[in-house]
Amino acid sequence: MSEISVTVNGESRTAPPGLSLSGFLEHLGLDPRKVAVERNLEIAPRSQYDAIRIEPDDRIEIVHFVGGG
Amino acid sequence: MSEISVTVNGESRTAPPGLSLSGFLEHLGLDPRKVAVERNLEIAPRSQYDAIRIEPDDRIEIVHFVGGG
Amino acid sequence: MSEISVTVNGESRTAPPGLSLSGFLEHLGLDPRKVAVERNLEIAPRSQYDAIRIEPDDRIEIVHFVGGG
Amino acid sequence: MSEISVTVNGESRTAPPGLSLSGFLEHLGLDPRKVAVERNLEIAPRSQYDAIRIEPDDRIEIVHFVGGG
Amino acid sequence: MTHDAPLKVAGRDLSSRLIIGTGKYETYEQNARALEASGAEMITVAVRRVNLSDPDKPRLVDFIDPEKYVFLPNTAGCFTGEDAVRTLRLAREAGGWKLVKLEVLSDPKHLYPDMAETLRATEMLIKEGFEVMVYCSDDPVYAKKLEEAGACAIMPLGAPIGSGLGIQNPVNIRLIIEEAKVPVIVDAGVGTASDAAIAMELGCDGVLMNTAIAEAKDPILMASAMKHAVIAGRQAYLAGRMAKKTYADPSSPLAGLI
Amino acid sequence: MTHDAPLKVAGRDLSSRLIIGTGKYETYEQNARALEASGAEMITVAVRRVNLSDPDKPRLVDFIDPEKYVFLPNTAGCFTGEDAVRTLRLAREAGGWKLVKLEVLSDPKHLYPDMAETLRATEMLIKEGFEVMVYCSDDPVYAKKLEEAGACAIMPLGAPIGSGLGIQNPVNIRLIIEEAKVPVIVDAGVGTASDAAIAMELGCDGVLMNTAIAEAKDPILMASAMKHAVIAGRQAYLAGRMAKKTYADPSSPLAGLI
Amino acid sequence: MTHDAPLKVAGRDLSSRLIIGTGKYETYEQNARALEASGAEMITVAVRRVNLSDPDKPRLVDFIDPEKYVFLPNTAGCFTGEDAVRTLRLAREAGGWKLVKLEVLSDPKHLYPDMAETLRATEMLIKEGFEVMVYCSDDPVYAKKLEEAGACAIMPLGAPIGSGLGIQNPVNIRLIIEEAKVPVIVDAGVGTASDAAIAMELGCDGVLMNTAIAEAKDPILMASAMKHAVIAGRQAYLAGRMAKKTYADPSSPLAGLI
Amino acid sequence: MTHDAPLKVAGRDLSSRLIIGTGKYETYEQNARALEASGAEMITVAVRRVNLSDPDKPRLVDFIDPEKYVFLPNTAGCFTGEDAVRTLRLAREAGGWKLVKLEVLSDPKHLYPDMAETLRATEMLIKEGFEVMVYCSDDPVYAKKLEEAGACAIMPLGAPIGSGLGIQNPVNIRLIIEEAKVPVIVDAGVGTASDAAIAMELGCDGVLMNTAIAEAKDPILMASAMKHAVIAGRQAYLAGRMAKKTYADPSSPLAGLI
Repeated sequence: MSEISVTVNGESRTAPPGLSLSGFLEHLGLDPRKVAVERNLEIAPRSQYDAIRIEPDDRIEIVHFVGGG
Repeated sequence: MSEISVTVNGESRTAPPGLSLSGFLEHLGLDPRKVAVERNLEIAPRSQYDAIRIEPDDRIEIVHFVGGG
Repeated sequence: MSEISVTVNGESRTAPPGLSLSGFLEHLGLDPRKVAVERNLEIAPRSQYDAIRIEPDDRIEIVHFVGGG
Repeated sequence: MSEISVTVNGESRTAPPGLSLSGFLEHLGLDPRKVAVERNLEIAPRSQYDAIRIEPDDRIEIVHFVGGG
Repeated sequence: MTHDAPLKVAGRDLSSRLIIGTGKYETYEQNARALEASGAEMITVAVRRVNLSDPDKPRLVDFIDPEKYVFLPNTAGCFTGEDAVRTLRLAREAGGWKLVKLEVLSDPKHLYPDMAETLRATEMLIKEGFEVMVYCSDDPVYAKKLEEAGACAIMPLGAPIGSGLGIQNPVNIRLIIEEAKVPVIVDAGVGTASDAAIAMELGCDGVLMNTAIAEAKDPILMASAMKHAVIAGRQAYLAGRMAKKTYADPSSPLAGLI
Repeated sequence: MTHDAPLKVAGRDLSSRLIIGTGKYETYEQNARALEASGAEMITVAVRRVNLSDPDKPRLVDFIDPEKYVFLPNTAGCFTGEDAVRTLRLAREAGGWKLVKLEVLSDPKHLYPDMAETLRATEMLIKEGFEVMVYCSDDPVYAKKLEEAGACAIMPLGAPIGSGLGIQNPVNIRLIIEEAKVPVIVDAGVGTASDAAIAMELGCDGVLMNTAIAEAKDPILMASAMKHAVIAGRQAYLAGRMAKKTYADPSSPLAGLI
Repeated sequence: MTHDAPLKVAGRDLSSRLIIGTGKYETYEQNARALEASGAEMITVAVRRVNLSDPDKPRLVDFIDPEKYVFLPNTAGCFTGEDAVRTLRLAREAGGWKLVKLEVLSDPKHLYPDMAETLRATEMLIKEGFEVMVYCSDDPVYAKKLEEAGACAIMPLGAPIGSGLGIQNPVNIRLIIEEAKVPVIVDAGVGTASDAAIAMELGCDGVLMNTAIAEAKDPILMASAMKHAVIAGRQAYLAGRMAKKTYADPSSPLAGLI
Repeated sequence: MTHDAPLKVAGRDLSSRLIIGTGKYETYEQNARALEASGAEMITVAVRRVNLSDPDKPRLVDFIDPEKYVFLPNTAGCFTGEDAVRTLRLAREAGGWKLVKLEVLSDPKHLYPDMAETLRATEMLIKEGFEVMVYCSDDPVYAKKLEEAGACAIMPLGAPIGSGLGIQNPVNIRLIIEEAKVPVIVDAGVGTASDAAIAMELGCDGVLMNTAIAEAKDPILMASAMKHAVIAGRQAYLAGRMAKKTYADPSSPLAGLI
């Protein structure tokens, strides 16, 4: 079955179909406890990471805290 | 025929009935060329002073320029 | 034998004749360890308090430290 | 008869012998009315320019006004 | 020697960059003499109810001729856009002028403008065809909004009205000037001549003041001082000041010492 | 309107309270034009050796007429009383003037006066019959000593010569003015017009400057700015400024609002 | 000796009145050491996209423990209320915190807030249940509007972000403090220790800074300097300074001289 | 993090760079508590006649232990070198100390030092074997003369004694510091904490104050404020402040915005 394509932080990426958000973060090598995720302009609550499925053409923002004034 | 009562600059005043605005200003001892008049929240153009008739209960503001910063 | 008169801090004072400086300070109720003394414009070293004799018309300054900026 | 040598404004110069100060200034191409002269650390009054003779080894300063704050 | 163009406000040329208020003088007669000494061509005036009980008391226009000076009606005392528009409609009728000074105040403690309401009032007045000079805070962001709304002059305060504290924030005034395409006129805060010179040295196009002159011990002489101060500051700005140096630099030549 | 008396130095009346130096200009011609624009009547000049190799190069006096302006010979570059006396004797012979400006310097880094040596030189010069205007520090104690020694004017520095930093210590200038019976003229430190106005507002009798004009991008225009700044500051001082207030105070009447 | 209550923001007690930013440090390690030296308990942090190409590069939270310090997510870089809300929703999800610092900027030249948009964003955030500390201009009128809208702290700028120019307008800061019932924290403009002390002496409840520490030659030592400066300024404010005097007043008794 | 060496005066190490006077306190008890809060190790004291009529009234030394603090006898009230020498000979006999603070005053109006007499007295005292810390004007030329005469510390005034006006002339203080090889300690003029921080940021080695603490509403708390202010200013000086910028410079990264 072919990969799906999504947009992450403005870059287009591919992912295996049927991944949960947890799986997708893992796939990207990111620690779920250290980031926050917005999916199609909606906050993805951390509690839902397993439940949320990544769909084709999803627009995903993954952020974390950096130094700032 | 009895006088009518109007409000001028917040004070209640009486005037002979049927006065034009020109006549009313004269009645108040004011020089029409040195004031501006608002009648019932509408500007009274100087050109209309003769045409405008003072009606009972009119609310009239008569202003001029004073020193100010 | 009659008292002698000396000037202390600008005030004229009397004292028994033949007093040492130590005795004189004691006579004034002052603790020798907490003051410094000038006698006739010369410093009176603390070590000499017993040796120094008060003479008539001595001009004596007795000072100590006070609060100052 | 040979020239004499003098020091003018720190530079050594030669001049015909027996010159008056007026003559010397003229010799230097200077307008006497626009300068002041010190000869051997003494002011040379303008009234004396004709009378003063330049001697060998004279130390002469010739100054004027320049822009200054 | 560089020559200066006149201050141009809403198409009007003003040969003097000093604008003065007409409040707080002992008499209109003193006011008129101070005005003459100041060399100003434009004055601010307030719009107030005539005194019905004594219609014959002295009037400003009997001492200062509206034909000779540019009267700039203000909205001092207005706290809403509606008050301001109503007041200026009357002013326009009284004087026949479209050029006005808008001020929409907030707290009497500091008499600072309410900038949100000031911007709203500016838009209302411009829609009615007024030419609006706007008293404002020294916030460069709002200064830009006012200009975009069509204000014909930006008039940031230098310090609270009547305080005489001088220009408090030269950085903001400078930032406003750098961005503005319409005249920037410091309004309020000047206390003495050097304050006016400093405002002009920052690059302001003009200065508006009232109390500094009216409350001086000798208002006529202070008016003259302000005339010279505004010229001095303007010319210094145009002349381009020397660079500041950390150490000394002699003014007389080092060479040629005896 | 109060009227101002002319500045009186050593019995001489000066209608302008601005004194300018003649150093650092591109040409004597520019210098002359700046002088005219400044309205100054008194200028400082230095005494230097004539150029023997080129006796015909332009001379200051060919551009600025000693009959028309008061020349004030200075001792710039002197570090001892003896140097100063020797220099001023020559100046007196060259110009025939007894009125001179004494400066006895110390470290070239700041060009501050050596006050001990300055006082000694003042006494030497007065013994020789000179009228001595003295460049000095802003120390009120030494200012008093100079006056007691017979100086005809006290000229405290506002900031290092040529620095353009403005009056650094208004408290000291004020204390000097309060005690002095001879004219107090701020000498050095002015950088732009408002600095000159501030000096005069403190109550100085005059201001002496050079670099602020000569090193402006347009020296002629800055000279005019300084003329106006000195008048502005003087008039503001005489007029008596308004009191500063912590809060606002409206300029338009509160009564009679519609 | 008066004792000081801790700074209380949105019900949280902070023993230090110094808040520091976490930008511009050479490394997070240096940042952490400066934080420790500063004694601050609250830090501002930015919300940014993770680096997908290098997920393992050092993370702020690996050096500064969110359990130990109060993280204050900011909206630096946002120019509209919508951007700010979106950014802070993510921040709340990432950190689980409701306490945030709002800044809605205008022109990058001065990085001043757009106050109209800032007020709108404040209302949006409060409706969503955030506790909002607001970066604002020093306009007392808008400071009041922000407080009325429910801001839990007013954070007027002292000077442009990163400029290090110090408090430009003490009059406005003072006016804001006099009216505010929530903490007033000067945000931006501090350049060195005395600037922070001056802010606190005006009666501010705290100071927020970043560049003054991060860009000092020795950030760790400057962080310590700022810790002491904020304490010094606060204690001086509480202690009540002496009155300024125009003349001298001896510190040693005049009586009892030999 | 740079570490600071202790202040070394005449071979003595002082861990605190704050020196305080002991005049003007309500009681010696309050004085002692302020001293403790200030962290100072050195205090100035005056020498005065004992009270013969009441020999038992409280004595300074009963509240502040000369074994625990360095007493620095001053010559406050002396107007000639002879007075100063006579006073300090008595001080040396009373305390057994050679380290003294010289001040030779002039006019009580400003309590400025007479620098000519101060220099003469310095030479007299050094000939007698005293170690002399010298209160002086902020004239860099005289500061150098004092150092050359052997003063072990230069103590320029920041403003008139007891005025609390703050450092009036940072340029002069800076010039003195740049030239001095002995400690430079600002003496007099500090009014509040930020004034002390500013003095230290200029690079002073220490600050001496009295009235700012003694006349604060809460002297004990102000003493603590001054302790922190001196540390803050010193550390900021050593840390090296950021450069001032004319425009803004963001503290948060511009990249990675959502």
